[in-house]
Amino acid sequence: MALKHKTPLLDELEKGPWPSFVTDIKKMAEKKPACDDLLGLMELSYKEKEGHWKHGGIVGVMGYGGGVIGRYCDRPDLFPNIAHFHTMRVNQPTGKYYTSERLRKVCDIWEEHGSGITNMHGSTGDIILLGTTTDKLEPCFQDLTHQANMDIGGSGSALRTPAACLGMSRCEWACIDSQDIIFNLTRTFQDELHRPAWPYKFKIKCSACPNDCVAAIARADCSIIGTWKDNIRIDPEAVRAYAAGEFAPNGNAHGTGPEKLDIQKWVTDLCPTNCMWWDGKELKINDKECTRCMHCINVMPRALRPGKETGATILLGAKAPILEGAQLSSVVIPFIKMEPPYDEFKEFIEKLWEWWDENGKNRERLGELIQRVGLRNFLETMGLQPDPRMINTPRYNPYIFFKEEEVEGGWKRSAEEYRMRHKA
Amino acid sequence: MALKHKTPLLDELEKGPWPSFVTDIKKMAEKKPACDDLLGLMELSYKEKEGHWKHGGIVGVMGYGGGVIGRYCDRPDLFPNIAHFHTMRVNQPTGKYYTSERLRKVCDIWEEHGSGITNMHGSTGDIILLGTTTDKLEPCFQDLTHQANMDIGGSGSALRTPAACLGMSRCEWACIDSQDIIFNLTRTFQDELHRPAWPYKFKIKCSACPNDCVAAIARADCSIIGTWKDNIRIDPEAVRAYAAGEFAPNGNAHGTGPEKLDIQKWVTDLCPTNCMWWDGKELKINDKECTRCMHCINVMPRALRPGKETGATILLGAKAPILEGAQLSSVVIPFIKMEPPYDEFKEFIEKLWEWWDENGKNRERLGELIQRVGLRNFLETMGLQPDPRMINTPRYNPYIFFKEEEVEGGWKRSAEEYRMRHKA
Amino acid sequence: MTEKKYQDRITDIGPPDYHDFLPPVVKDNYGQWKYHEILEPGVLVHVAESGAELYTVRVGGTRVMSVDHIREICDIADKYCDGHLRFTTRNNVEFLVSDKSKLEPLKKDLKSRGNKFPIGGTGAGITNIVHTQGWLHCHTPAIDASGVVKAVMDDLFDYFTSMKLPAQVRISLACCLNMCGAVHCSDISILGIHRKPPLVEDNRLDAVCEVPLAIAACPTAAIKPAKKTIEGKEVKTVVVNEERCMFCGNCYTMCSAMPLADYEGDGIALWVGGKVSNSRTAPKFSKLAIPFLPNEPPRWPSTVKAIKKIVEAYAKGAQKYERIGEWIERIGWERFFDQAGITFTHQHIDDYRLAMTTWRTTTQFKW
Amino acid sequence: MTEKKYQDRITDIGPPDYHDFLPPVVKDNYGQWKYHEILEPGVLVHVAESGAELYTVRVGGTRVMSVDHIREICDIADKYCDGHLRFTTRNNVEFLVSDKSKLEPLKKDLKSRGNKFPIGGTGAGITNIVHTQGWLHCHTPAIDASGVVKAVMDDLFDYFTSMKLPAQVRISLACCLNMCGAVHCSDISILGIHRKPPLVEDNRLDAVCEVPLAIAACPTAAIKPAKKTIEGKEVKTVVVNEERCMFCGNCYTMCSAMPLADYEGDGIALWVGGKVSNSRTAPKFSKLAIPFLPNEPPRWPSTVKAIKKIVEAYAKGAQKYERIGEWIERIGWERFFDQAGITFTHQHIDDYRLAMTTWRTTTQFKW
Ligand code: SRM
Ligand code: SRM
Ligand code: SRM
Ligand code: SRM
Ligand code: SF4
Ligand code: SF4
Ligand code: SF4
Ligand code: SF4
Ligand code: SF4
Ligand code: SF4
Ligand code: SF4
Ligand code: SF4
Repeated sequence: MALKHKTPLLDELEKGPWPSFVTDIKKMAEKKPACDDLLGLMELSYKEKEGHWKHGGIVGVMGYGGGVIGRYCDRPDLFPNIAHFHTMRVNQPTGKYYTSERLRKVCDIWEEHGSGITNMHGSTGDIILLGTTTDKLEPCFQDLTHQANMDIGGSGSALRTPAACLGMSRCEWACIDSQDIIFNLTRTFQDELHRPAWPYKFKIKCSACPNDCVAAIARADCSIIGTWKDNIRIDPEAVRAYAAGEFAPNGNAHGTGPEKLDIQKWVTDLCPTNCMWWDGKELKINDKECTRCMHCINVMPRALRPGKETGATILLGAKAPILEGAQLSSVVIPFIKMEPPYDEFKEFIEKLWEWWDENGKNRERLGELIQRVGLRNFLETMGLQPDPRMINTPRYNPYIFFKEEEVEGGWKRSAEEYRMRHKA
Repeated sequence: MALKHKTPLLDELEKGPWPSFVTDIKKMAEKKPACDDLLGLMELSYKEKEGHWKHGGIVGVMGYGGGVIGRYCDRPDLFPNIAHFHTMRVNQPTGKYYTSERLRKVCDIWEEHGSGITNMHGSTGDIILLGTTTDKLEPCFQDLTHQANMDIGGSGSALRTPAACLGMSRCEWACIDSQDIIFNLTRTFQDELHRPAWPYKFKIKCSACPNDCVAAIARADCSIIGTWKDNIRIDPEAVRAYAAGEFAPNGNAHGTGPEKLDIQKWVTDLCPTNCMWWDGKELKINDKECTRCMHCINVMPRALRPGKETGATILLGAKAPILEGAQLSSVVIPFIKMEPPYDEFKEFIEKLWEWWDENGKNRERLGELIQRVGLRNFLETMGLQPDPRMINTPRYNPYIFFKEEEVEGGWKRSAEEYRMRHKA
Repeated sequence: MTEKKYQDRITDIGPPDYHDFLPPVVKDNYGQWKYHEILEPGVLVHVAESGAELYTVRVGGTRVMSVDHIREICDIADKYCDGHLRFTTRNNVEFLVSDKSKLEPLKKDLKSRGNKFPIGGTGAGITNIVHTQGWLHCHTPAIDASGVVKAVMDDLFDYFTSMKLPAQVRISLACCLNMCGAVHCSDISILGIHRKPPLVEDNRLDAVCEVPLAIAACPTAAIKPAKKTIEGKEVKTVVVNEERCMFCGNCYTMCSAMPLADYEGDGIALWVGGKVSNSRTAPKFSKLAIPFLPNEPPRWPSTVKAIKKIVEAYAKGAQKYERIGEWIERIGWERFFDQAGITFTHQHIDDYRLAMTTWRTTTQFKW
Repeated sequence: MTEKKYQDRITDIGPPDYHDFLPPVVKDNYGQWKYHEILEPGVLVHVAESGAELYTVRVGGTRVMSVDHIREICDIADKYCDGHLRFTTRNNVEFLVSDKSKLEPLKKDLKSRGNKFPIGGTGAGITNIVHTQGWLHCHTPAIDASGVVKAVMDDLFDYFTSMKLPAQVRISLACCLNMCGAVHCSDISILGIHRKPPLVEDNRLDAVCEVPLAIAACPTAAIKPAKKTIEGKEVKTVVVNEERCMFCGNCYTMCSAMPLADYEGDGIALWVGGKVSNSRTAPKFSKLAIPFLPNEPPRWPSTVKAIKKIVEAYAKGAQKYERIGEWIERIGWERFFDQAGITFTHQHIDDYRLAMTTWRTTTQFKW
């Protein structure tokens, strides 16, 4: 079927070895006029070097305050089939495992109610169903819940769809059950997810070890990262086998196949704390000085493993730059056990939200609020003890606040008495 | 002679192996009533744990706007001899070399006109003559100039007395003639030193190598630090002699005497850029990667020396914390030749002062001004090219300013035309 | 027009239970994995304490996917994986193979489908580019997203299907300063930026915006309220102190009558040296490498070339296991700019709130 | 009462020419020094290309010196050094000996004079404490200066006369936040701090201060103008929002009717890990070790003890050539607080302008 719009510029993106979204949309365009217009609009943008979408209005699904991004084209005259082109965010299954059966169901629903174009997945983690009209939102939602047992995700000033690395399902390094944690939290906090009531958005991400494969420390207001407290488990035989060239170093990430590993050069010398020794026969680790950076474990997965006393480090505040500049999350709980039903963590985060909700200004992310009022204020409200693990370095300015009750004699003083001792 | 004031608390400071300023002042107190009262006042402070000096009024020497710190005691009832107790700052000879002859002259003048108490030296570098009355300032000044050939130093919103490390006079590492530079600049800028006319104080310090023995990088608005551009000079024989234990490492700073130096462990492994190799026989340096940190040279002074293409790095902005927090100086000229009469440098600093004077707010140090308006603004005015050596890291926020002339088509746009392309 | 199809409306059920989707071998060995190995680029084996094995074949995902494309993926999963598959956190697709004998046929099949399912994205190479909406769906982009990604990945394809770099290189793209791709911590980041201050539409601003919100949105306080006379009528509007504008677009987010997008003004800034993992060194922000490259649809040649140059300089200069940021910190920024052939400009020097912490307060540097 | 003694008033002559004071061996070998060696603590030899030698004997300086003490120094210099001597940048005195045979007699003489001229202060030990005025002369101090220095140096004396630490340890003292001792970059810094907000003297403020200057002086904007009625008369004054005060004393610098000094409030904060040299690592700021120690004249035992403990932990834990800050960065701050036996408190956590840059944004830490 010939398409309505010529797309000479987009066609250039059909070339080359990487899969082409243009080819894909073109195929959909054969049955979906919206996709045809979408291509036309993209082509216009490619020609003019300017986007053609307008600010979204508020559209949504009954009883939900979010999960849908309203979107209108600014050239409905040219592209009437995408005059309205809203997005639905669908909460992904934790860890992003699917069966073809369920996935096909989603496809069918979306082909029926929308453009048939998706993002697998959005940056936050949702399945993004890209492009439909207001009237299709509710039926689409109902089919998703009834037929696919799926619900929509977050948007607006609410909890956003939490996400996890694959963790225990396929990774030998998982210190915590990232999938279960995120699944449990998401189910628990459905109200917070669906009904925006906060100063701004709030994201939770969980990686089961410090490699942080879901980028929690950079992309979540609350980053839950697996770690351990005891010793790295060493299999001395396997260490020797690495040295002897029986295994491929770094799980063969360098494609070398089995080759002799210079443990001194690539492991102990790169250990950031210098807490390892290799004498050609035995590998020793002074675990007290280890900061659990994962490097040695990454390089020798068959010989080294995280310890058994596992839990999580909780870090807060990561966000993109608007307004105060980007932040990474900062340690606020160096170690917490993470066992179902995660009550201790849940109490913590509910208290956190309460504080943020009360103190945060409009569009002030948690990290910005903590920055504004100071970590002390935050820790005190949360009942957390200050810990050197929360900082890279103690303050280097002398502007130390003391409270009146910390100072002998308090702050009330008499000018008269002072001037008895000191003549003006 | 019995002293007027009992000083049981101060007396405790006459004990112990470190020289006692109390014992010293006590001896002076025998001939100087001011010193007797000074002890009394100190004792009172020791008892009450509060100081007893008032804000200074403006006192000085004819035609000079600074160099004297006015000081009045807040208990003249108890200590009449130090009711007025002003300080004169006397510009030290550069590098702080003296002959006993000249020093005695200063002592005689100060015994005649003041308390006889000094600080050798003040933190900025001056000789501090501690404590006299307003009427003695001028005669003291006149005796200093006529008899001792000495002048007073800086105070107030003026150039402060510049200072230097001893440099070429006694140090094998001097890359520039720190004493001559500071001497020359001080003589050249007498007017700036003596007549406060700027937003705030301005300090210049010069160290002749990156060891920075006058702490220029931490304590001077303008830090001049000697460095070199070519290769470290190596005496291979001496290197071997260090390895063989013929010399004491680090100029015997560890008191070990001659002992075998493990060059790998204490030199090449500690080189921050890892640009050195020692194979047990020969020491090699990849000078292109050397950052001239001085470590290797410090450890093997008899074998290694700075290169011969010498000059200075100019850094700006160091200051104490009030108000914005302490600053270290930052590189603004990575390398400049420093040869008498230092015209290039003088042009630079005069331009700098002009800019600061025009743009600085009251009590705004140079470093704070640069912080406020941005390094770019500063560099542009000064005609300096941006250089990666000026930064530890490029910006990590996306808030990049562009100027209109840098942007194709400029900034003038028509809303009508925009809305032709995009319907509202 | 809501048509009520079902008896009961179900809400707040949350995500489906992930257990429903796990392959049996995963269920049986959950939390019991012992080690993994990358058999070849894109192909992993995970071995459990029990000795059980799970094979994974990773293929490049376009992220923008039609349902037909997803169905094709499902077909493949049905044929070789008992219907099991997953998506990665970087939008690749993983086919999960429990039966080893199906591994080779699967790979052959994938390869037979043109450029649709390139195998790779593991280990010390370049995996998929995390990205955002661009001109496809968002209202604030300075550039397209998927198109730039396609052009860059075509050029770096060889690094996707091999593992010959010193370490992994993670590339991200965000089409505006909102940075939905969280590009602030990537080895290489592609960021769409505006360079013209907002075009203030005086004639409609008051009607469509709340003036105080627009004013408050500006981090540099460049926006002030104003009154103007248009066709004899006095209207409330704003004026922008253009000198103070750094094109963040936050005003436009709050007020649609202040668009920034412009065909000449918009383009790409490139950033380098960020990372997320805690491996060896702490997570790091990406730093500015190139302040501006023009918007060049359809294939953004300047951007593609600049990225390749950076990757190649890195490949040449870095040591094994060294991420881009670690390499740069070892050699120093002055060396990086040399080796990547990039001119250092005023724009590289920070002038925002923490600027002072980025200045060089030592005499240590290289020539 | 200026008595005019001289015919002409000489001004702006500047410092005396330093050449006039250089010993002949220095003049002859200026810029021609080849190497140096510390013969024993406090005794240096510098050897020139020409083979000429210059011996230096360094003795502790009190800094607060009477002219009689200086004259005694001059006597010694006359006897052994042809009248040549110098002061160091850290207020020690150096006797410059060109004639080697005078070295031993000089040392003997110095030692014979009680505690006046301790020989030392070189190499890997503790040299003189750079310090400020304190109660001896300044109007804003929270503590004394020379007295604290005397007490601390008495306790650390053994480190002054020996060279057995891993590297040099530079201690500084400033009696208030103005930090005239530039203590912001020392291995160990002793800082006088206030802890009570300014006492606003309503009855004299308007007479002695410019209210707007006082208000503008406050970095946290804690000061606001106010009107009060005193004995029936309305006066202009200020009020301080005490919660926002961090006791910097800048208001008092601008307005003498706002004193901060208080016998209970004032005391010492200890800082560690700063350095100035560019050797190995870049210059560093000192960081807070102990937020508050009480003001304890005459010998400040708590401060003396705390410093000794830090020095001893450092002596035990650091490697050769490692400055305190380098040692701490290697072991981590959590280890430092352990090893120095210091409790970590809220006050250690920065909450000023750059606070966020001091937080730990990694999972890397030690137990
Ligand atoms: C769809 C998605 C991009 C994508 O292509 O994947 C997206 C799209 C939008 N983001 Fe985002 N953000 C998306 C993930 C992110 C992320 C990444 C993450 O969550 O890991 C970030 C950075 C992390 C963070 O939260 O800081 C992100 C930071 C922003 C910001 C800046 C927030 C800030 O505090 O700096 C804005 C602006 C705002 O909130 O006004 C924003 C705003 C938007 C809006 C709603 C535009 C707007 O100004 O209203 C975009 C709608 C586009 C559209 O038309 O569909 N989006 N946004 C991602 C959500 C998909 C999903 O649910 O899975
Ligand atoms: C005498 C001296 C301390 C000493 O005992 O050695 C000194 C003494 C005073 N300084 Fe200082 N400063 C002295 C070196 C310094 C230094 C160190 C240096 O110059 O290397 C600094 C830190 C470096 C810097 O300049 O930032 C220093 C930073 C300050 C400040 C804070 C300035 C800032 O921008 O943060 C003030 C407060 C002010 O200027 O209002 C100050 C103010 C003062 C005043 C004038 C008090 C005042 O508020 O008016 C002190 C007079 C004391 C007195 O009664 O004699 N003094 N002052 C030093 C000058 C002696 C000399 O000329 O050789
Ligand atoms: C599948 C996935 C998790 C998921 O839930 O989907 C995953 C899976 C694995 N990661 Fe990862 N990582 C995944 C995203 C990440 C991310 C997140 C990101 O890039 O946005 C990171 C942080 C990136 C960063 O630091 O900027 C990440 C940092 C690591 C590291 C740390 C590498 C380093 O030295 O910095 C390792 C260890 C290693 O590779 O040696 C690692 C190792 C692994 C291992 C070997 C874990 C294991 O034992 O199975 C897995 C295969 C690695 C491979 O592909 O070579 N994974 N990994 C993600 C695959 C993304 C993709 O399609 O390419
Ligand atoms: C005399 C003096 C210069 C002057 O003009 O007065 C001086 C003289 C020497 N310094 Fe220094 N330094 C002097 C203050 C400094 C300062 C400034 C300060 O402390 O305020 C510093 C910077 C301190 C810092 O980093 O915080 C300083 C950092 C150094 C270094 C770098 C050490 C390091 O590893 O960080 C060296 C090299 C070394 O010792 O190996 C050095 C080396 C030297 C040498 C060996 C230079 C030479 O070849 O003669 C001199 C004898 C060292 C000794 O005393 O052990 N000098 N030196 C100063 C003596 C002060 C005193 O009485 O104790
Ligand atoms: S974060 Fe750790 S546990 Fe999770 S997938 Fe990555 S390596 Fe495995
Ligand atoms: S995990 Fe990191 S810090 Fe710990 S031993 Fe291994 S390499 Fe060293
Ligand atoms: S700064 Fe350098 S040249 Fe000057 S005295 Fe110190 S070591 Fe010598
Ligand atoms: S001066 Fe410093 S950087 Fe240069 S070679 Fe010596 S130790 Fe290395
Ligand atoms: S980065 Fe900006 S333009 Fe791109 S999707 Fe996010 S908000 Fe939209
Ligand atoms: S783009 Fe950003 S800086 Fe410019 S006016 Fe708008 S909000 Fe202000
Ligand atoms: S530090 Fe403070 S109290 Fe001490 S001399 Fe300087 S200004 Fe005065
Ligand atoms: S002491 Fe400092 S913070 Fe407190 S009121 Fe005065 S100026 Fe403000």
